[in-house]
Amino acid sequence: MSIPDTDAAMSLLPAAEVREIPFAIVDGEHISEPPRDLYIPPQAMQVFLEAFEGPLDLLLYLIRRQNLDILNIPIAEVTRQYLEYIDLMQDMELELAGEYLLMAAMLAEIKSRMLLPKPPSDANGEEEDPRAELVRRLQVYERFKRAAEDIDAIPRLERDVFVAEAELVERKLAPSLPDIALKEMLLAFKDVIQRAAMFATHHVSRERLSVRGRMTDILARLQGDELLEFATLFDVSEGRMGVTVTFVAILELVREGLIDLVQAEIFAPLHVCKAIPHPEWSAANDDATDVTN
Amino acid sequence: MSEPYVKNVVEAALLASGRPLTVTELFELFDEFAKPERASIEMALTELAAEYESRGIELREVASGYRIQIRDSIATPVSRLWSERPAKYSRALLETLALIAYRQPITRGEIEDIRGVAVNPNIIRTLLERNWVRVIGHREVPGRPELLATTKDFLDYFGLKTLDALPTLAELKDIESLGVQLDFSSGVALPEAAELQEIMGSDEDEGVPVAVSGSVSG
Amino acid sequence: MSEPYVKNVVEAALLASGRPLTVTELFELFDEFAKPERASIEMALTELAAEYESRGIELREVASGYRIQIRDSIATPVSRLWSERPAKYSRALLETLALIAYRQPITRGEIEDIRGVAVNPNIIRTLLERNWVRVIGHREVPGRPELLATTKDFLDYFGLKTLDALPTLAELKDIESLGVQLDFSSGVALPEAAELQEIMGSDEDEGVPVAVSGSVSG
Repeated sequence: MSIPDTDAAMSLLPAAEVREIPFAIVDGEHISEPPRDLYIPPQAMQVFLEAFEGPLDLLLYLIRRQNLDILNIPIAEVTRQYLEYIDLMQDMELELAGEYLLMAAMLAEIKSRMLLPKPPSDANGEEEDPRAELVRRLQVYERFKRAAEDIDAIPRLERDVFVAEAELVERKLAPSLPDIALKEMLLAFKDVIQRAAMFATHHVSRERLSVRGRMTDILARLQGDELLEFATLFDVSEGRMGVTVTFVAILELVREGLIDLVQAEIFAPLHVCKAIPHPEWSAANDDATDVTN
Repeated sequence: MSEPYVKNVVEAALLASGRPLTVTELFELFDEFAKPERASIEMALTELAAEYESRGIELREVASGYRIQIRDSIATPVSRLWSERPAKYSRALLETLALIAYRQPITRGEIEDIRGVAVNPNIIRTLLERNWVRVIGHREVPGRPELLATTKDFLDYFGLKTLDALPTLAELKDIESLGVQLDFSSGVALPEAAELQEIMGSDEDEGVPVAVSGSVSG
Repeated sequence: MSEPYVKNVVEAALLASGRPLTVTELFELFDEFAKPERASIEMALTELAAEYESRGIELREVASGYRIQIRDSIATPVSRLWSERPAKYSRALLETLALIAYRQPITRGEIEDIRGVAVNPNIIRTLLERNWVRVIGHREVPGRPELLATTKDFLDYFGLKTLDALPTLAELKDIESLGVQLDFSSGVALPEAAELQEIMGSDEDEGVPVAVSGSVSG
């Protein structure tokens, strides 16, 4: 809303402060009440009402318009003005939100408390101003009313800020693959090992991952049909531990029948090669192939 | 200097996406086997920001990442591209939004207490539809009212990086400091002390009393 | 050379509009009292096109005017902005991969023996395609089954320096707490000496029953 709108609407009304001055002098008599039949278009009243966001907003307007200190509201005067608007709106038979009437009741209550004799002070000897709650509510409301104006003033998309965009004419198919967290895989392994353990009736051994990795490395080096000299599989720079791991890996490969150790004659250098397919197994394999064909 | 390829992908992605992108999102665009260092993506962003200095566009970091936008100084001619004026938002909507932004999480009832007037359900619906506001839970009181909070989209829309970037709220003056000067012609009347105590003491975090008043809302 | 302001407005307008713009449309954006020559708008377009040569974007003239678009050569990474979040891998795949990692070299039959169910050939194919697993030979038994092992890419993906950086079976018992200590993403490998010491050390400290593939398959 904007204040000029409100002022325009207000100008159609017998504004509150006008009451201080006689409204008119008729036959020498001061008339301070507007004539009851004074015509104000209901639409104008509606506009007036809609210009406010509720009773707190209306009260704030009355206070600010007269440059009153919000901390020291002349409650009697403000209440009188507020009630006048309410009466007027009711006279216009406009549907008035319940909040406006509740505020009227609250103002009347504060006014009456201000007039009552002072009761004894409380334990702290402090006196609470009957207006305190109203003032706090007005302040808090005004605070957020301003915050709303501040937010409205922030440069925002569509109104003030435009995003720079360029056209992607044709989207390329770029399949992205599922991710795995290492932990997921480890949990899966833990499960499968536990499951397998329940059925395990065979010997139990401790797995050495270094040895497993080294087994893979050695097999990878034996991809071709060539013989590798046994000694070349060892990397002395790995130290005693490294050499031992390699040795255990070779033994395990031999045990699993994955590699063969060959020696031309006694004391000749040892060589390592891929295990040679057993003739019978190859035959079996051929048979299997025939069957599937 | 960053690799030209990295900078080109970063710039093209920001321009193609139509929404802000985080460094992580930019990082993930690169092929698994040709991923740059995260640092080189950050470097590319810094370089782009510097290159845009003399241009009509700028790189801006908002809540959900980086975006390239039209520089403010050039927004006027560019805004002539659209003949329609952008939508204005009502005061009621802006006040409701302000309360949600500054007091989140907050229930509709609490908004109504502060504004002193009922909140039109259309306003909350509009805020939810725009994805500026979302329900983040329920207050465990009778009726389990929904707790409303703002979203990253809200911050993005207003070009903010965090909620802290919102304008600061006006100071509240304390009527108590004025108490001494009060001069009541016919003595000071106390409201029911207990009642006020309860009302005023409900919001310690800011020292701002939430105007929750049984007598008003009831 | 065109005025920088004209070029900046032209570029910003093309980037803001979301549709191609003609020279006339660009011309009309300028303030009535500061209209550039039409020629200087055309010059700005030429200059922009040249500037974009080395970038991830390009200026293109299409039927309804000029537009800035993503260069084709960079469209693949940019397209990932819209790629759907990939599905998750199945439990069976994770178990298979884990068995290959811990028991390499291993055949499919051995995996099936340990898992107690048949391995879907698609799982092995996926792992081979992802280049996490490769065939390093054949076991010389009837059927000469392929021996599967993990690759360098596998180690890289999980940020591991060596296979030894995988937790031992004993450590797996406490995997929940392990996750906290080990920074899996950056893949810190255990110090090698300590590792080997442990491997070469006595077996008594660990009594985890483990089904050894060789004997199971036999």
